[in-house]
Amino acid sequence: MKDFDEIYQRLEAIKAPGLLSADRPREGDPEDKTDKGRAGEAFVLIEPAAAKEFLIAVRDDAELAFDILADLTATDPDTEDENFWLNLHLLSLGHGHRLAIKAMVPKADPVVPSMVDAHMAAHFHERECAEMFGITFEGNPDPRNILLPDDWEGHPLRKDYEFPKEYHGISCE
Amino acid sequence: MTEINTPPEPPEAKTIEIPEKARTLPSGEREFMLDVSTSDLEVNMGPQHPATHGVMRILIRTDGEVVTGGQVHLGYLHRCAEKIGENVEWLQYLPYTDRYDYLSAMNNNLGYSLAVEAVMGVEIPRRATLLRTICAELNRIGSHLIAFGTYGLDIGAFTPFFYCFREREWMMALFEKICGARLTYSYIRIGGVFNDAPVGWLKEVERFCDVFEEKWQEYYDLLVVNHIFVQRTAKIGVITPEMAVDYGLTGPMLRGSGIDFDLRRDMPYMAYDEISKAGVYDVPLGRGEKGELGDCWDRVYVRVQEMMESIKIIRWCLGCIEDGPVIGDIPKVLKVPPGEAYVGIENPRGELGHYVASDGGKVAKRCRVRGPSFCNVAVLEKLLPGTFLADSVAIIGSTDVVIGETDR
Amino acid sequence: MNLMALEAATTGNAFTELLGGIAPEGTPTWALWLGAAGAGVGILVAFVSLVAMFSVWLERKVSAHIQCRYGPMYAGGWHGWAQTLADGVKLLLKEDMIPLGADKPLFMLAPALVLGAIFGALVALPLAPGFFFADVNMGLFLILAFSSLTTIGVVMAGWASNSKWSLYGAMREAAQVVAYEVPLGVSLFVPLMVAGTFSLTEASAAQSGWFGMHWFIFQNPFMLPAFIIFFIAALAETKRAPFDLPEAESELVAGFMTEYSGIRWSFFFMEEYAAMFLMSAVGAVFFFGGYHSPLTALFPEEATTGLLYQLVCAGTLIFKSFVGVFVMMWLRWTLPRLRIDQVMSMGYKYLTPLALVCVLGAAIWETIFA
Amino acid sequence: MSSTITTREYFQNVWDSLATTFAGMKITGKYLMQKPITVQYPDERLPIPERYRGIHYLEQEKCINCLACARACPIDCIEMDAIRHGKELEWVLFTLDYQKCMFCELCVYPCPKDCIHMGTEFAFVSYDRSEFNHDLLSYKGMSREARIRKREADIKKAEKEAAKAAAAAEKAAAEASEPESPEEPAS
Repeated sequence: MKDFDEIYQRLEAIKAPGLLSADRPREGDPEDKTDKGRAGEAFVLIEPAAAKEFLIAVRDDAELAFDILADLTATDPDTEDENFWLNLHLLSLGHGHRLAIKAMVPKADPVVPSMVDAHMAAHFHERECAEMFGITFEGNPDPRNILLPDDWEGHPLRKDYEFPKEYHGISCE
Repeated sequence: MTEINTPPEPPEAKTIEIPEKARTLPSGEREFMLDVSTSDLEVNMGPQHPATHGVMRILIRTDGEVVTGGQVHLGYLHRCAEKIGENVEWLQYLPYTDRYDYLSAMNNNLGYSLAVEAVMGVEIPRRATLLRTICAELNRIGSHLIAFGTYGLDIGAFTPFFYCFREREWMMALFEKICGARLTYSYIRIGGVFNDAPVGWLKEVERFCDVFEEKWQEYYDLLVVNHIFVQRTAKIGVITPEMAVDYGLTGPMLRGSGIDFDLRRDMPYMAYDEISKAGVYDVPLGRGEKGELGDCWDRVYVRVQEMMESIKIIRWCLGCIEDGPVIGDIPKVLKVPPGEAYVGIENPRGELGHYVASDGGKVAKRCRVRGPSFCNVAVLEKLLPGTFLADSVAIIGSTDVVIGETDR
Repeated sequence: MNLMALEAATTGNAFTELLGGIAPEGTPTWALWLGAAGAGVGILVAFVSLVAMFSVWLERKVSAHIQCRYGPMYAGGWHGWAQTLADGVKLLLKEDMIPLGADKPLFMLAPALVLGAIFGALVALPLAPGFFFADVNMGLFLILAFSSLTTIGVVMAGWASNSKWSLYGAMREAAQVVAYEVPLGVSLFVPLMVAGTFSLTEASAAQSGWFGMHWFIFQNPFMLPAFIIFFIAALAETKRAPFDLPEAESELVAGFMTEYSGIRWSFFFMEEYAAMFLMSAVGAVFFFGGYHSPLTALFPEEATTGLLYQLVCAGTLIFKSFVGVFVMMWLRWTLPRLRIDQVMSMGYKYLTPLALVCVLGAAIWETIFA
Repeated sequence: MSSTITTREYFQNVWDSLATTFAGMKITGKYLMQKPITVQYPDERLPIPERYRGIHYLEQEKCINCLACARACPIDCIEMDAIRHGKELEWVLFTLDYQKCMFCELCVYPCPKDCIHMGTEFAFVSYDRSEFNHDLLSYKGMSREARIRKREADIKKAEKEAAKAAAAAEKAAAEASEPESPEEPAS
């Protein structure tokens, strides 16, 4: 079991493709009232375009061995924000450690290569993410809607989503 | 790359003269005979079907009794839990967590509470931790009882289902006494638990443990080692360890394939660190005893064994529980500092992950639920082709899917 | 089936004798025959309905108590004895539904065929000496032939329903019955060898000795395995768990009955229970002494033609049959269901060879010791 | 099943199927002889524990109309209103919509006066959906007629205010335009 710093050092050592930086929780600046700091867990930032290669690299590295893709999801932080966050959570069965990964996907052109080649587990998650946020996963073998009806309009988990007034004649008021 | 079952190529269009007399079918097609030949039959298993344990729909293609392809269709029970999480206050989301995996609501409460606590960084009193553990493990027993009982039902054995419900009824009565609800508990809350256990409750839990051990032996003799049951489940739906890891399976599905991994032991949360170090319980693994490693029987066996391991954990907690407060220092209206956290806990079905992101307000920025069933059900499309129709029911049952959780 | 009953009635049984006794002088013989046939069919229908109703009630109570429940408790007062009656009335009053795409005539014919076949089979069953609808000298053949006829009804129902689930059920039934006719018949060769007759009346009569306990099951050591094989095959023949694949509610929703409702559906139900009774009765006749028991042996020789003796004999056989029915229920609520290929392999690979071994062994035994 | 099996396995299968069947029948047979554990529901009922989360009841005299419970409700199914006469409260309404309520008990905890509770009543049957909008006020609340009077008064008040506002607006508009002539007085 490794802590986050050790994992990050190892990531740098193996030159994991697309690795940008690490973001750790920090205390807020007591002088600056607007800066409240950040709580929670530490994560690494990666390039979305290299996400698949990154996953393969950390999967195949013996010291990291992140062999399970626990979660793949996205977050729309704000209506004003220009990016979606792509959140990935990896789990290593052998070592028992986790890694949280974040990638910034521009809202203007939300296209990410599919990660199904690295982990088959990504398949359903990508389908859900695609319908909920409108992020296209290029190369997903079955890019149908998974939870929403096939003809659903809009992407419900976006912050600027407007709830439909009616659906097939059913009033949603 | 694994294949996804695409519908078969339509046969080459032949121009055939339809006789005048051919009647029109209700579907609008004209009835005529293309050729005397057999063709695959596409059947909708679900959304209303006894084998799908809810409103899941599996489109299966069969050649006689042999399934040649299957496609999972989800979303019939989609209730926008994640969107609701972005619209209600932190504590108000708690009742919604009861409702995705409605068979193990305690564990869902726990997962959500732990995720929010991870962002907030609050201290949980010792008694609350142990009460949480007892409730989560009791609920794990209840959930496995349903999984096992309904699996018997899938295979065609009715009676074990009722025996399982009898014990689960007692478990629900216990929960009713501690929190007032039988299914949607909302008991474990951010910072601790809602109520202290009523007088005599812990004694009754102990009695439940004693009786359950006897009854467990009956389930084992009645169904688990029954020759017909073994014949129906061994060597069926084999998930190899590599496949299990690739599909991101967790929980009994993963351990059924022989991979020794349990979040409670390997990434401990709450009191599990202590419990694991004390060597209170073992992690049961599938060993391919009756057939191949990772078959349906192994998965069922793991679940059945896990019930007994949970009993051991409960006994340990009952042994060292002391009086004390049951809730930490939590304000009435929660304000969670900005930040984000992902916490995965060992649900009866696998890793239940909650990813919560806060921007410092009263409402979550993102409240993501990683339901274990959602990930486990993905493997069905791979397992179904090449099995018998009856086996497909056995395989679906062995994934122990709860539709409330896949669709959320 | 009416024809058969008529023909059976002509051979002379209790009805013709009874009618002959009370009819005025000069009644033509054909009228007697017709009257006897009509009375026979009427009594048969009533008998089958009663047996089915009691069996359904018994099944519900047995299953309930096995599962720590009460089962029906209200209708009729004592332990809900009238529950089946109430259900029957409800089923009669239900809307008669036929699916749009169904083959209407076949859909309507199938339940009648299924139920008619079981009536026909019951004709050859002697409840007591001289208390039968027809003394058919090939009685066992008649019963086996008629009970196989139900398969045609089931396949018809499955095909005519125009539902995929029903079709699966029908195909399973066809495959299953073909596979299990063989061990069913072969295992019955063992008692037949001892009895030396196909007639059920004669086979019953042959087991009267030993204070009513001169049962075929004690005649030679191959009888018990033969009976077990017969019982398993009978379970498969009557579509009972663990061989209830044509219905298989967890896989095929309700199999061939998926599209049926109301009174038509209840015909299938009645057939199932009547067939259970029939198979148990055949087992009782050929292995467990038919209507003979220590109780019947208490009667002195001269009283054996009296009505009381006849009733006690009938009661004995019915009791024995219901013991068989009860065991079938007990098994159903204990065991999981087999898969279709396992059903096939069990029939062909296990039961048939073992039954043949039993026949061979019994033949050798009979040659040496009898 | 298509695989070949040895003679030993063949007889093992025969033995296993018979032995495990008898083992199972022993267990089911044991329960067949025992008394059932279920109860005949409408005639006998199981005891309901104290903490049961059933239909709410309100200790009205304690309530201070602070809206804490209404705010805590995740689905906003509590509606409450009262008129304050000094220390006395005249209740207008306190309703709970049981079509929405999910019995989570979150409304009970934040109450500063500990006056809303969940009772042990659970059956709630009606032919009319509107009856599920349950009135928790048992007494001292406004009677039905009083509520109607109040509503009428409210409507009248609103009308009056609207008229006033309209007049004011018209006046303002008139003032903005040319000064009014004495021959045409403003209505």
